Parts: sequence; structure tokens; C-alpha cells
Amino acid sequence: MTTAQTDWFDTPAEPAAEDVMYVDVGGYEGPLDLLLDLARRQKVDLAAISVLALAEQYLAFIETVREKRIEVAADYLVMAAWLAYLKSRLMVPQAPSDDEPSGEMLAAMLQFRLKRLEAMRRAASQLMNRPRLGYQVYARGMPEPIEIKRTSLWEASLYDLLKAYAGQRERGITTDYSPIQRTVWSLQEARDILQRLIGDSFEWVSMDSYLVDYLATPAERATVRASSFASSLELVRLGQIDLRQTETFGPLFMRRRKADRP
Amino acid sequence: MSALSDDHSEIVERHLRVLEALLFASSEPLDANSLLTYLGEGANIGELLLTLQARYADRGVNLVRRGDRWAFRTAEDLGFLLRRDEQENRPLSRAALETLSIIAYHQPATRAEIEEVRGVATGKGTIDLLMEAGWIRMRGRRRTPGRPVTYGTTEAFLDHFGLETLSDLPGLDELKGSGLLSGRLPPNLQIPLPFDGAALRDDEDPLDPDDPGGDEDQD
Amino acid sequence: MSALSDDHSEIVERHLRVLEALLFASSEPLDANSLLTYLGEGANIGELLLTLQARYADRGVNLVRRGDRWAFRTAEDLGFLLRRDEQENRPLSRAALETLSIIAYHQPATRAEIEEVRGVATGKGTIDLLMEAGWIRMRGRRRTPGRPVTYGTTEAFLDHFGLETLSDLPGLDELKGSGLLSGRLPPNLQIPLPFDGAALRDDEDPLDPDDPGGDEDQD
Repeated sequence: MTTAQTDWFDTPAEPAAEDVMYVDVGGYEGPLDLLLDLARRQKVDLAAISVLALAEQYLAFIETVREKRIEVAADYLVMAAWLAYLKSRLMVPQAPSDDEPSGEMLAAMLQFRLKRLEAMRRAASQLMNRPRLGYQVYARGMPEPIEIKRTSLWEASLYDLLKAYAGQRERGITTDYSPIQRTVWSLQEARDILQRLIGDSFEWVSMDSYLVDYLATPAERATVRASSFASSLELVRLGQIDLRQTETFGPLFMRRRKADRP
Repeated sequence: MSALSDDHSEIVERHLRVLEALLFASSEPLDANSLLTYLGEGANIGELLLTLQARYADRGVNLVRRGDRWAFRTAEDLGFLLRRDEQENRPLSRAALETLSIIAYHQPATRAEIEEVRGVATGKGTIDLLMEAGWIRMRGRRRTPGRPVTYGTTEAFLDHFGLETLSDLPGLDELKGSGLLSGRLPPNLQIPLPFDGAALRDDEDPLDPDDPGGDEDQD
Repeated sequence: MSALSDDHSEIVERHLRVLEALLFASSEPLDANSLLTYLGEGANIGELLLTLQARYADRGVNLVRRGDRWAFRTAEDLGFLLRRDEQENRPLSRAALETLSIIAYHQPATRAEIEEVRGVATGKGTIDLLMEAGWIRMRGRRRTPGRPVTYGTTEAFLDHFGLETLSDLPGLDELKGSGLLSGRLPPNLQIPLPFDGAALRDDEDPLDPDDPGGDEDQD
């Protein structure tokens, strides 16, 4: 919607009837504004305007604008459709069975809306003509503001204090703390060690005796055994060693495979 | 005159001096309650303010009431002397003026209601501009589908336009009498519009806590 | 009274009103000559200003002369109305709390010692704030190179935290027992037993005479 550039205190000059058709729609603040302007040109009290004539003028105006291929905002077209409907209701006598509002009621509604808009405009201009602050009436030019002097009362509880102390002592400790590295044998690691330990020995030797040096701590036992066993299976698959177990849960023996000898 | 009434008038004079000092010092209107905190219990603040108002009635500076607040302002008839040229007079757009007067006369009013009166969509910029000027505020939310925000005027609005209360709006009675303020009703149905102050109406809910300015509007 | 003097006093009253409005609304004191331009020829501006000054002499606002200029100001005896002391309760920052607790346990402590425990530089503001709150004081100077100031707590500190003596501060076992320190502590962690008593320790010198608060700390 275009904003009206016209100073609305200026009552627009009354144009001759034929001039009406040449007014640009852009000068209006919406369809109601246009209707109000058209109504004013009837030079009568809004209560006494001919709504039918008004509707016809509006429709003619919109028609002219559209013939000039000027883009008309949807608001104006909605109003045009409504006025066309109003016109038809006013011209055709109402049937008794008709539940729709009568043409007279619709016309009264339109008059009411026009009167209300005009009243609001008059109210706005009355408001602006009042002695306004900063225009006719003035406030204190040298205000003496209230000076606020702020003093802070600090609050802390003994708990806060102790928590702060304990917190930072603990912080100091954690900087020295180094997490215990759990030894985990990787498969590659276990395989390298087995290769190294078996060497060129073709004797059956139990796996545990190879690894006894590495089973020193109970914590490492499981990972050493698991990784070594898995690696030994891999070495068997590659045909590098033989593996033998005489009984269930018995010791696992291994030796360098003969065929593997260079 | 008895000693008692002497004492009394001495206290009244002291109170009046305090009120003068406070109201003179401030460029913003002050409300009676905060003034009372400077006087101590038992002071009849309402009567004191009226006394002060009467004293200044003929002076070049008058004590005026703006809603619940009071302020010294230069006398209206001397405005011609004081016109400040340096003031930047940015006239309000026609859309803003109309929107302001519709809110003033129809409050609490939703945006849809403003648009219904103007017959055209009201840009958000217009409402924002009036909010920024400090003349309108969000009052609450209408208890209808969509819970639209309702707008009303502020005390700064009263102050700017020199109104004591909303019922001082020019032509208000006439407009009410002709039914023009009664929303969507046909012209022959006249329903007087209640013009209460800041309190929410039956069909208004308070603003949501996260509405802008929702807190300031609780006072 | 003759008709002539009636006329005269009417003109004077009108002039006084104009002066009131001008002086009230002006954003700066106004001199007699510029005021005169609003009154027209023949007005005795000097006399008018003195009349106005006399009228407001007992009021809450006075007309005061500042050099050649005049202005309304709040009466001097009511100036207290325009000042307000506000006390706000504010929680201590974490840095301040930590610094305070280190001083409490490790006193007498120098700033370097505090920083060593905290592992971070302690802003001067933090120490100043604790001094201002009245919880710490400068005790003396450490007998080491640079003679750094040693800090300790005050009686106001004991008072605020509800301690009878510094030895009421909980020790290691109590801190562990109350869950403030976790169980996983190296065995060599020591919580110092706070040094009680205002007397200087062997490695402390008294404050220099020109240290702030050097005198009060001698008691």
C-alpha cells in the first residue's frame, strides 16, 4: 500500500465531476478512504448520501483505472465486488424468503463505516490541535535527576567459602594426577613377541612359559593370554607354527613349523 | 488560630515545599504514591496535590495531572513565547495519526479492529512507530481465536496531548453517543463503551511473559 | 488603589508569569537581557527578577542567580530528596571467594602465595573488594626480598561467617567428612591450620607507616 503523501489537513480541492475519473488511486489510503472522498463530493451530510450513487461512482472509478491498465490493489477490488453486490441488493426488491441482509441494511453499514472513519479523522486532527508537550507546553528544561548512590553489601556463606577452598585444593591435586595406563596387548604386538620368542625352536614349548615374563602382574594376564592365543592362531593359519593341546584346559604347546625352515 | 492548626499548616507547608521540589526537579510526571514516600505516613497526598495545583493555577507554570501522575508544565497560553525553533518537527503520517486516534478512542483495540475502521491494512511500521514514540502500549490479549494483542494508550500519550484522563479526549461523549465507537454494530444500536483505565477488560488476558514489554505493562 | 496601579500590577503579574515559564522550560540559566526580549520595552527586568526571587524564597524551588544568569533550582535544604542511597546485596564472585578462603586458611598470605594456590593471577580488584567488604586486612610485610604485604582476615570476617575463632575453620578430616573434599586425595595433602592471632609472626615485619591502613593495623 502506498503511503499518502498528501497532508490530510488540507481539504482536497473540489474537482469538477469529470475530473473525478482522473484521480490517481495511489493518492488514497485504501478503498474506504476513496469512498469517503467520493462521498464528500456529493456535498451532503454523510447520513444523507445516496449509497447507490456512491457505489456507482466507485465502480466507475475502478473501471477507469483498470482501463488505463493501472495495477489496483486487491483491497480496492474486494470493495468493488462488495459494492456491486450492494448495488444489486438495492435495485432488486427483497424476496420474503431471503435470509441475506437487506440492501438497506448493507447501505446503512457502509454509511456507518464511512462516518466512523471520518469521525476518527476529525478526532485525530482535534488531538493534534491540542496544546502539545514540546509545542505549546513545556516540561522542565533543566531536570534535576535523583542521584542514586549505590553501595554493595557482599554476601557469602561459610559453605560457599569452604566449597571454594576445597574446590581449588582439589583442582591443585588433579593437575598432578596421571591416569594409570592399562596395558593392553594389541594383536600385532603379541604376534611380534611370539615370533621373537619362538625364534627357530622346533621344540614343543607351552605358550605360558614363553610368556611368563609378561604375566608378572595379574592385571595383564588376561589381555596377554587372549592376544597371544589369537595371534598364535593367525601364525598357524599362515603355516609358520604348529599348535598342540593334549587335554581340555591343558597347556597350549607351540613350535616353529619344520616346513617353514629356510 | 489555635496552636494545633498552626502546627498543621506548618506541616502542610513543609509537605508542599517537598512536593514542589520533587515535581519541579523531574521532567517526567511522578505518581502520587512515589511522592508519598517522601512525605511519610499520614500525609494526605491527594489533598496536597490539589492545593498545590490551585496555587499554581494562575502562574506561568501549572501543576497538571496526567492519568495517575503529576507534573509541572508551562501554562498553555504562554506556548507562543516558548516555541523552540530547534525542535525537529517530524509530522506524523496520516496512517499513524489515524491509527493513534483509533487506538485512543477504541481502546483496547486489536490490529484487526484498527484495520476494520481504516478499511486498509495497517503496516507493522505504523504500530512500531507509535510504540517507539511511547504513546501506545500492548495492553493484553483479546480472548478470541488467535489471541490478538490489544493496544491502548500510555500516560505519555496523555502528557503529550495535555489530557488529564482518557475521558478528556475531545468529542468523546459525542462519538460515544452516536454509537461510532461501538465496534461493528449497526449505527442504530448504541452501546456505550466503557472507558476504564489500565485494568484489563473482561475479554482481555494479560500479555504473555515473553511478549515485548510484557513486564512493564503490569504496573 | 487607583486604576493606574491596578493596571500596573496586572502587567507585572503577566510579566512574572512569562518569566516563570521561560525560566522553568529553559535548559540553561538565562540572562536578564534575553529574558527582557520576551517582555517588551519598558519592563523593569531587574526588579521583576528580584520580585520573583522573593516570591520563591520560601518555596521548595528557588530562583537563583548564577553570575549574570538566572535559573530555578531545588531549595538547598531539600537537596537530600534528590539523593538516594541504595544498598544492594551481591553475591561474592568465585575469584573473591577463592581468594578469601586461601587468605583464611593460609594467613598470613602474600599475593604470590594466593596466586600459587589458585594457579592464576589474582586481580588487584579482588583484594580491594575483600578489603572494602572489611573481611581481610593487611597484616604486615613478609621478610623476604621485595617485602610483600601479608594479608589476614579480620574480626568482621569471623563475624560474618559465624566463627568464634579461626581455629573453628574445618580441617582436612571435616572437609572430607562433609563431602567438600573427595576421598581420592594424595596422602601428603595438607590443609593448614589457620594461624590465629593478630600478632605478627616471626617472618613478618610491621607495615610501613605510609601503607594504607598501616595505623589501624597496629592494635
